[in-house]
Amino acid sequence: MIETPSGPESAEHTTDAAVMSRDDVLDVVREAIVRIAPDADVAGLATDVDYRDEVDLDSMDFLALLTALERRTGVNIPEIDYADIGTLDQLVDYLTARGAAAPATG
Amino acid sequence: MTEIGPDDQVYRMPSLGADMTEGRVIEWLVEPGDHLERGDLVAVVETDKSDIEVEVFHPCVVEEFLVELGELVGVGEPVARITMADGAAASSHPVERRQPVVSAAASGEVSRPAPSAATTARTSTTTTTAVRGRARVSPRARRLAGEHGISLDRFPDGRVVTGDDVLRAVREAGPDEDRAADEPSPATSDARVEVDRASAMRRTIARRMERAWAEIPHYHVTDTLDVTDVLQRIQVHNAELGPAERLLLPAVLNVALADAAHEVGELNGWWRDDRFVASSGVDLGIVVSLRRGGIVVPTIAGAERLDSGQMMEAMRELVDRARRGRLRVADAAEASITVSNLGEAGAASVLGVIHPPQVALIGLGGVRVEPLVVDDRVEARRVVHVSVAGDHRAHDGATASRFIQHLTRRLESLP
Amino acid sequence: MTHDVPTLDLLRRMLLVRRFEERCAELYQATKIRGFLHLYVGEEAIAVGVMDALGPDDAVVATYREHGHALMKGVPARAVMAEMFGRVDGCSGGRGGSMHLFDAERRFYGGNAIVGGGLPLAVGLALADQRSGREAVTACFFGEGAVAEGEFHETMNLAALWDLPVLFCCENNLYAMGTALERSEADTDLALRASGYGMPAWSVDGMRLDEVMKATRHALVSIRSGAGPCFLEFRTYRFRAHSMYDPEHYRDKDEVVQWRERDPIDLVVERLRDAGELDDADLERIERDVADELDDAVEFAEASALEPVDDLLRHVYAEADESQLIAR
Amino acid sequence: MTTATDVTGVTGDAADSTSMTCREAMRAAIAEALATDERVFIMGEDVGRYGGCFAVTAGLLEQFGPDRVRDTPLSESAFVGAGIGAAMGGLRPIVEIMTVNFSLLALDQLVNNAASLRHMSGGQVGVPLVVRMTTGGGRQLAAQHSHSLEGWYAHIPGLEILAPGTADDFRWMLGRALANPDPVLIFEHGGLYAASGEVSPVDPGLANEQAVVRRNGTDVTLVTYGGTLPTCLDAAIRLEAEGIDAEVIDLRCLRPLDDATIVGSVRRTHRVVIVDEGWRSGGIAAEISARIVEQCFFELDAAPARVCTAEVPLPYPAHLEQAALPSVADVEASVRRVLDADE
Repeated sequence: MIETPSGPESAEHTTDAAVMSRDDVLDVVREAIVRIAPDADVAGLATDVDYRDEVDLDSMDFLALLTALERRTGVNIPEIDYADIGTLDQLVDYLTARGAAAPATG
Repeated sequence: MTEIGPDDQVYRMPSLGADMTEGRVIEWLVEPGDHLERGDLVAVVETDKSDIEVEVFHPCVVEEFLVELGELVGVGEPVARITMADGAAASSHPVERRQPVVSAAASGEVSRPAPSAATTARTSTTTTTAVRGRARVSPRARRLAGEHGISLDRFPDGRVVTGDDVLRAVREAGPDEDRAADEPSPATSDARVEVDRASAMRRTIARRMERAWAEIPHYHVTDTLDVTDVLQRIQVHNAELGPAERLLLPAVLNVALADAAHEVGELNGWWRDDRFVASSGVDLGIVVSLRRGGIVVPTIAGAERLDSGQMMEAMRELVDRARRGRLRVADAAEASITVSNLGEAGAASVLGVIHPPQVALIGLGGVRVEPLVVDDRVEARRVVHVSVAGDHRAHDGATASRFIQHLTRRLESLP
Repeated sequence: MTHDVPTLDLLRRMLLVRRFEERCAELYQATKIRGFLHLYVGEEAIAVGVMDALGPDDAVVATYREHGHALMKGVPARAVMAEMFGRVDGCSGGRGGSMHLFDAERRFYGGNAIVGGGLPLAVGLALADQRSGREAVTACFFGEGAVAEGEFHETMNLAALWDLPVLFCCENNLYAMGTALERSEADTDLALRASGYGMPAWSVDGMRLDEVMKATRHALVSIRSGAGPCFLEFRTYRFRAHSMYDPEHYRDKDEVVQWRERDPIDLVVERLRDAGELDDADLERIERDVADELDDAVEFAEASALEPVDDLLRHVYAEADESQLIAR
Repeated sequence: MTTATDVTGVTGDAADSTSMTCREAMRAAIAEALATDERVFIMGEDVGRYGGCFAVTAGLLEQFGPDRVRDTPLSESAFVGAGIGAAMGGLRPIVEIMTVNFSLLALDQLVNNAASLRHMSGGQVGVPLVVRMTTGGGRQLAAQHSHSLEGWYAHIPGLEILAPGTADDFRWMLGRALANPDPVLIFEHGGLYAASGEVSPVDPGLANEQAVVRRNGTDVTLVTYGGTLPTCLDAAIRLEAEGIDAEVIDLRCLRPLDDATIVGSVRRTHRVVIVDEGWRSGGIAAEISARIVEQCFFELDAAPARVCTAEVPLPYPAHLEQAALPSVADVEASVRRVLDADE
């Protein structure tokens, strides 16, 4: 962890991590999927369809997606909620509702 | 040796050599009550080298001997109680408690800092699994084989397989790939290269399957595994874990399968020169389907030694590397048995084709909900169909059945 | 005309060497100093007497029994003690230890742990001074054991052949480690042997400070006149073991007692008392003054740091900036 | 087309380079050093009046006088030690030890003093000394006059070890060595003194520690130095006729070794043969082979091969001596083995 300078103004800057807007979350999700399935047309992916079928993500890929999303947004999605994040809309709503925020700097 | 208080003034066993750790007083040259001047001799000390007369460095009075004659005493241990004549400190240089002879100067114990990575970097040599009984393969060939997903068993025994041989094989598989492919270029996004590589792979797979099907007298044994309870246990296990640590059914199945292959050794090895060569460990070939079609079969060496968490980690890395075309030499090592898993959403069952010269391939179907009779009652249970493709030259149906029984029993105690 | 008469200052120097060596013995037995330790107790008159006659520009090459020579050439007790502790503030940066004390500024070119190993170096240093027109003498100390080494013969011949300004100081303490002189040399009159190389050679009573000073001054006059090297055989005796723990079976006790009766420091004390220049109070003050200097040196050594292990590979080859140092 | 006797080291075709023998080249180097730096002087057995056992210093006594060109008694330890002392005293001595065989008498001075003084003194005392000695066999001088021990000396931290193989290096290495603040030992193969080659008129400024690719090739790398450089160049020419393209690397310096150039070449050819006139066991070729395996393991299509002198004190009769020494045929055979690599 890089020691951020201890000056007053930097102190408050690091406490409230940047809370992400719904659009930010959608971008993060699309980026994460592209990393796992570079060949898929993720940009054109509709937000109300089952993206796992569309992009052919198997269970291993799906776990890799969730791991990436937890790192990028800080939100951990337990197995019991898998059913609630079937489409991009549901996934983005789920993450935004739970205060998805980019990790603090450093 | 009598007890002495902390502030007692004492005469300690002197160190009379770099390698001396202890000595014996074999003769006192003074009596209790004697007054001694600087340099007076006080005793004869026997070391493993010789008997040496030792002196006092400060005027003092001998009070009491603290050790028996001939008693083995560590350097720095008190041997006599004295009182300093001029009130000077007993000895301004208390002997260090017996330290390892090699210790740095007494006052500042230097703990050698962890040697910098550079100096003792354990060379991160990928553990090149010694391929038992294989043709001799040059290190460069192994590297290139790994990078291009070429199986090494295509080359005839005897002649040394070189990097050029592997490149020739890649070229044969895809004629217009230029020689520069030798250097592992970064994952190129150049579509043309991707297409060639895929077709090259298709042709390689095709040729291998033809040979396998033609040469090996296959038999198949299938069964149904009730995975309801194990899935339930996996769910409980995963409940409080982040995604990075969660387990998946294929990993747990592979642990059980590796254990069973270890138990039923006839399935774990190769058919070579008309006889079965057993493998000591279970080097599990994992069929990984690639997104753009085709498969690669990297190997997890020593799979029988992995628990569910380790197996999951190994599979996660392997799949990631395979799909990024970044397999390592160790990944390309020879498998002793292979598993083909269609994945949770896959078809019900798969009757596989053995990868020569192995003698078995385990097929795992997708997870299905099917009616099963449990305690004389029909219930909806989650199941996976398992099949064993066997080489009849090496073993027979009974072996495969024993394998499945082991697999089933081992699954009950996982993850 | 300087009379070779002992003074209080010379006495203090002899006591500094004597007490320094005794303090080293004590520290060794307390495991503060490790490795090999060769003490100069009994031979102090030679180092004090010869160094008193040498000038700051003169060079010195010594052996592993070198604490006295280093101290008398001006290397501070602190720097020598810190070197014994293997610390960075030691006169060799902690790298050399008791047998390899160096001080290039003071032209003290170290102890040498190979018997006779330093002799050729002395010839080279004298050659460089001669060729560079520097008025300087190189004093080279060695024990009688070195006389049996081939390098001794080769060096004596080369120095005489090229008329080099070298003062050969043989500290004949009768025992090369465990071998008495008469058991290793056909002819034990070393001065006679040395004169065979065509250079002036004297035998000197190494226990008499005044004799040592007179012989050295005499030899230096000859050498500085360009007449070539001289050889001085100082007959002396070491009161302690060759090094810290030898059993001393090779000599009998009363021989030691007999030589102790001519302790070089006692001889100086007697001379000064007879001349009315020394009383008990003076002696007490000098002893106290020396003890303080040694306490300070030990404190300094213990406080000095150990060289970081990351510097392990330094001082094998010149570091960029050091190369100018060489051009001196 | 390079011939056995032509050991040109001139990179590129320096138009006004002159052809001279290695002997003449080294003599010119010593003369230039004596003329340009008052601190420089040369001493050794018969370097003055006799003109040098191998005539390298012929004429220098008449030109520079007995003070700068000093004959010494037969006292290797004393005059090598004196050279060390004089260097400590600020001079720049060149000490000639007649042959590496006699340097064994001065091993104590070279290892315990020259190589160690800087370290023992905590960096205070440097030894800017150059020691030259003839090395190698092939002239029927039998066991005690035919050793090739530069590999030993390359084991010692504190020394720099040079092994010139071309006339140009015989001419220009000495000046750079004299500028080195630490001791440098130059091993001159006796067989090269009479060999002539192109020498550039001014110092080409190639660092002594830099290896040079004398011949480019793609199929195999030959790593060598000094006396066996011509052997490898000849072998490369003969292999060319069989369609084998051999790259020849002249190490020039055995300590420090120029790993980068060696590794760079092996990464391209994937096969290497190291040719060294020392004995195989514990020799410099073994060290080079170990470094190649450590740094190029995944580039190798065959194990590194070594061609060294047979493990025997060099015999007197010519037919046995030639059988013992690394020959062009030995190098060719080793290259073929490394290429087929399936015996």
